[in-house]
Amino acid sequence: MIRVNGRDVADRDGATIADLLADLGVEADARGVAVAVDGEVIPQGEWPAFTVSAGSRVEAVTAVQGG
Amino acid sequence: MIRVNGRDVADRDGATIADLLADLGVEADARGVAVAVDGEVIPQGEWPAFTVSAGSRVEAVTAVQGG
Amino acid sequence: MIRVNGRDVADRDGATIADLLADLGVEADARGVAVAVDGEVIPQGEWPAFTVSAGSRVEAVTAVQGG
Amino acid sequence: MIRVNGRDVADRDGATIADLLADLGVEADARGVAVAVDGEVIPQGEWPAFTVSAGSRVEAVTAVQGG
Amino acid sequence: MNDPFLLAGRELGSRLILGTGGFPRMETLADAIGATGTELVTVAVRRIDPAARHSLIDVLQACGVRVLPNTAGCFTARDAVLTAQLAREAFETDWVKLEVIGDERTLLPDAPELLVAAEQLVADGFTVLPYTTDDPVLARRLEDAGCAAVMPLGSPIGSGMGIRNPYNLTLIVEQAGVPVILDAGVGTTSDAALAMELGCDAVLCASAISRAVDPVAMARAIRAGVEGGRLARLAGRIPRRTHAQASSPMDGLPELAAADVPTP
Amino acid sequence: MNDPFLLAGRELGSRLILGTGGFPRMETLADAIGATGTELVTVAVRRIDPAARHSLIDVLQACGVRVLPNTAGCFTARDAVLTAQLAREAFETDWVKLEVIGDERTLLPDAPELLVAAEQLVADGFTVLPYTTDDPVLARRLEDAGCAAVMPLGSPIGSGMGIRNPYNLTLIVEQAGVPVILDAGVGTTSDAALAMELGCDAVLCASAISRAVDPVAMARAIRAGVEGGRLARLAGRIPRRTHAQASSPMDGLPELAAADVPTP
Amino acid sequence: MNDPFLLAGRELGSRLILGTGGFPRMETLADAIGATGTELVTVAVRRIDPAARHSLIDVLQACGVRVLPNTAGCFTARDAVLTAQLAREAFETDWVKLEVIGDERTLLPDAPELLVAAEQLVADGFTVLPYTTDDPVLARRLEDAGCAAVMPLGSPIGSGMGIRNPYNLTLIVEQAGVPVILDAGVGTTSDAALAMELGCDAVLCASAISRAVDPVAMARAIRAGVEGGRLARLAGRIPRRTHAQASSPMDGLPELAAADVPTP
Amino acid sequence: MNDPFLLAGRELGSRLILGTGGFPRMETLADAIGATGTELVTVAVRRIDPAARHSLIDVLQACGVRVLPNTAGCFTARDAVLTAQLAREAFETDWVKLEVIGDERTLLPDAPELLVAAEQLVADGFTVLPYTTDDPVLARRLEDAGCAAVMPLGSPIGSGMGIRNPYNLTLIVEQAGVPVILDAGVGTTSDAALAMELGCDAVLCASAISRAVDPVAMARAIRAGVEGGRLARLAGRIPRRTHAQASSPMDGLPELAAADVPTP
Repeated sequence: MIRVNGRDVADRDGATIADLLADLGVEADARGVAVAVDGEVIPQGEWPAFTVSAGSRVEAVTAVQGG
Repeated sequence: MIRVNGRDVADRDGATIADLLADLGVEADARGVAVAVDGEVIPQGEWPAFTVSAGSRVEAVTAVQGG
Repeated sequence: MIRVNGRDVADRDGATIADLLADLGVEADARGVAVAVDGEVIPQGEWPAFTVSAGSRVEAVTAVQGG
Repeated sequence: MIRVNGRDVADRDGATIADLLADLGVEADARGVAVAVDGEVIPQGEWPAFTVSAGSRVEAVTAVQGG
Repeated sequence: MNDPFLLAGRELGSRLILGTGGFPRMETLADAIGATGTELVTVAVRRIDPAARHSLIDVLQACGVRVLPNTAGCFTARDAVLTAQLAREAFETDWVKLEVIGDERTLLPDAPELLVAAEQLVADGFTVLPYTTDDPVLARRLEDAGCAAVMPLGSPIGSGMGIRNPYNLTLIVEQAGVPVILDAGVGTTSDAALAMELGCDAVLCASAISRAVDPVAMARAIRAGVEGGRLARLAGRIPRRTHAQASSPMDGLPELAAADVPTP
Repeated sequence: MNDPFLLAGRELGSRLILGTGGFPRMETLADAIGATGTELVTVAVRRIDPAARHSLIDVLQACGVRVLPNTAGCFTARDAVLTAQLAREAFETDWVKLEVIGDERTLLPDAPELLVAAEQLVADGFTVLPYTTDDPVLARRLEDAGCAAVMPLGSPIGSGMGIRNPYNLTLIVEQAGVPVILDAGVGTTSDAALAMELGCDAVLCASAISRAVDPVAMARAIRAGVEGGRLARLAGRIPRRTHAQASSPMDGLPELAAADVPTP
Repeated sequence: MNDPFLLAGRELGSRLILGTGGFPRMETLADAIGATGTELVTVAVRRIDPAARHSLIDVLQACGVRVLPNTAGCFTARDAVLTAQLAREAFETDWVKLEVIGDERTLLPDAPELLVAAEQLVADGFTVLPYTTDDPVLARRLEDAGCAAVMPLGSPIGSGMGIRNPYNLTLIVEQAGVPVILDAGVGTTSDAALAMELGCDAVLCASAISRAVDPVAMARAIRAGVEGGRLARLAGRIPRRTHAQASSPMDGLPELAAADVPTP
Repeated sequence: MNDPFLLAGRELGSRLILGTGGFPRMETLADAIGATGTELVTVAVRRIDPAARHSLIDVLQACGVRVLPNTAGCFTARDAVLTAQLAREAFETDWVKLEVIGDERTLLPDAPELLVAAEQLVADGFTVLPYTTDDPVLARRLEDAGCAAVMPLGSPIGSGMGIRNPYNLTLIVEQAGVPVILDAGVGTTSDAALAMELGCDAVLCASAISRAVDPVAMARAIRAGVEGGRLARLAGRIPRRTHAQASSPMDGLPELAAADVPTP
């Protein structure tokens, strides 16, 4: 089980960050997106290769309106 | 007809101020009372003798709470 | 003696307003000028004919900078 | 050499705190006085016995007017 | 401290004048009078109500205070003058707190009517204490007309908004040759204190006390403000400074860093 | 009125704390202490001056007041902690008014250093009363660190500018679980009254009294402000209104125009 | 934005009226007129000075602005009326900025004299624009007397103290049926903006521009304040809130603590 | 006027920074960006919402403005640092508006946590623009820590209460060696103008514009305030005077009383 943006995602242990972003409808070369795995920022260049192990927490963020 | 404190009073034409005050439950030597007839202040000493003619307007006032 | 703008002017009794203005360097068709004699405003059209008698006070005014 | 309240005091190496206070005109049982040696507060009970070695810094303080 | 307050030649022992309006019960009014220490209270003049159970005048007499009738509710000089004349007859006093109101919503004074009324009442022998705006020129014209004091407002009657324009009040105080009594606007202790600190000679207060949750406690509170503000005015306050001024000495500081750390 | 002021478990009979700095003479200080009715006064800690003729501590003891040492002049947590420890030894009290200053010109507190010092002193068993900015978050962090009160400033020490940001002070009062003591900025009576009206539990005042033209008179004046402001807070003030609320009844008005003028 | 300013039936393209007093040179005045975009400027009426080298009227005509004569310096209704009549003759306009001053030091208006002068000038056919106090009742009486606008002060002429009593100005705006023009007191851009935000229809400004270090730059600055304040009034500002309202969403926050730290 | 605004070595053509929060629609945001003329806008960092239809970043790129990510919603230094690192990765900028909040209700900064976060981010190579309280000492400590600007609040985020303590803001400006940007509290044009008049280098504004009834009109309004306030600062305002300074000459007055009345 991986936790992506606060939701448990089943059957994706070992998926890459790129895979998980695709699940969210985000392409791997999307602008304005960043990803942290277990509190560490993973550079965009590593997304295709970086595999996320079970129990990890993934946060995928982008810009929203804010002061 | 005489108008006393904004109300028409019947059958009192020719009454004295003292009479009219008595109608209001006020004695002629009451403290803190003043009377105007047709816009003129009538000293307390004249109340027993001062007769109010028909059509006149009498205002009898006293102190109330006020800033 | 006539008093023009607070100063006594000699030998001008009977002069016209136009004369007195000329003394001040003001032409009779000057823009932005008004004249009062003894507290009364005299319209510009009357200046050539209006004679100022001895003892009168003439005020000739114009615009100055002011809030 | 000992430094007492910011002044170098000669010939007092090995003196006790009580001795040094006496130099300042302060008795060992004075009220409202405290002493630090080299940044450590020394309780009043130790003043008669506590010897101050050469090179030490003594601060002897009391109350003054202050907000 | 000997600090008498002279108003129209009469010495008053308190610089707080109490308005009697708004008290829920006569007993509370009496208690509040005691708590303020006031010697002068205002009353309004209204038609006799045959149903009224209490005599306000009797209560005030029992309290030992002097009565200051007002002309509240008058919108013209004529009404105000006649009301004052009625009051003089009723209360055997030629003092009057003159109100000539120009607006029902704000109860602000009508400057030109007020001046006319003041002139007429002075001519008729009254001791006129006019409720006025915070306009310094109007205050002086009222003084020139012979008023015994000027009573500028801090803010509208009963608004509790305090002193909206301390600058104008200061101008009035600086120029006045008669007592200046802040009338209207006081909401709480600090408002009353500020009025006195600015140099007012006295404060008139009604609603802030009478309509407080606990009127008698508030009477004590505002009395403290008046007395404290007066004391502060006389005591000579410190000037305002943009920066700090130390209240503890900056010399004699011990050097407390460890000995092995060289100090500058 | 039973209105005890509990500070660190101790009941104080006065809500005015006096700073001793700035008094020209010891006699004046003693008289001012009497005039304020205070039970708690601050002192600073400085090197013994062999030339000093008077013992401040003896004077204060004779006045019967409790001593609250401060750490004025300290610019680091370390200096403040050591100064507090010296004070504890000297004055046999674990109470300390904690000051950690961040700027010589304004004497404003250094927030991060202050918090560090407070944590260390609380851990060392002190009853910590920190002089702080008017920042509500810092006030809560100081309370969370175990301080026995928070002492926000109204404006810089000795500036006499009063309470520059009443909004922040209100936020601090609303959230505080420990007493809030206004420290610094009071210039006169109305400032002290306002602090109490806003909900402060007490006021600490030094320069406004000690440097007034007449310090003892000002001591009485500011005492009146503190007491009056506290009374007003408890009495429940009237709400502020944009418009007026009549203090005299609008009905029962006599109709005073001449009879031959028809009235509506 | 179509936002015409109608004054006495005439549409003006600028809501800033410029007073010509205080400019060091005619060239600067002309440049400042251009920088403000004003269409209406005031002038005073004084005795002809034979030594004067420049004709103010010619300069103003060249600038294409309308002249609004004032009655500055008049202390009585009579002087003001005569001055207005002279101005009407000299400048061929029946518009007049009516000033009747009651005090030399503050140059504040004399309310009763002002009203008398206004009534007489209206009767004589003038379009009367009276410089008045911030007294809402006086403002209404001037409007009732037929004035084409009311021009309350923010603070004394040339004082640069801004709007001392925004509450009174708000009351004037709420009730007015004629344009309200803030006259006197503006010191800088924010003062002019505030006047417009409070609902004034226009601002009259002289000293703040003419006596600034750089008058032409300040002319642009105050123009921006007037225009920006007007825009803000029309745009509908957010309400004032005691607490915060987040400008960033509070949901969607990532959980960034390390995975081995259990999160609540 | 050549008046460049240098922020972290970059020249910006506008002194107004726009927060993007609170706009009801992207189109309105884009229009408001155009109306302000801003070159720098803030965004928040939140979890990707698969349902979101618009890409904020694309809109901002189309507008040609630079993105300034913030750390809104972070209550600890750790969260703020991680959020900044995410933002740097996402938006390819090392600029960050650093927010570390200490209270949910007021959204006021947490001073000690803010300083810790600033130090860590500076060490990590960020250009740190911290949202801070109006505490001058904290502002200097942030500058000393290497922040590229300080962004003190006027009042709480979204409160529209303007600048509650202009005195503190003035102190910050006087001492700052980096730009001072007023952040939070602006409600309308005059607030923005005042900030610039007090010497701020720029203003950051979100809710006042985005939540106005007409956001685009308010964008123009506040732009005018910023530009006008800046102009006024540079133009050199007149000093404030307690009394008046005549804007019309007091000499050359005609004597208008009738001739038969002797004049003095």
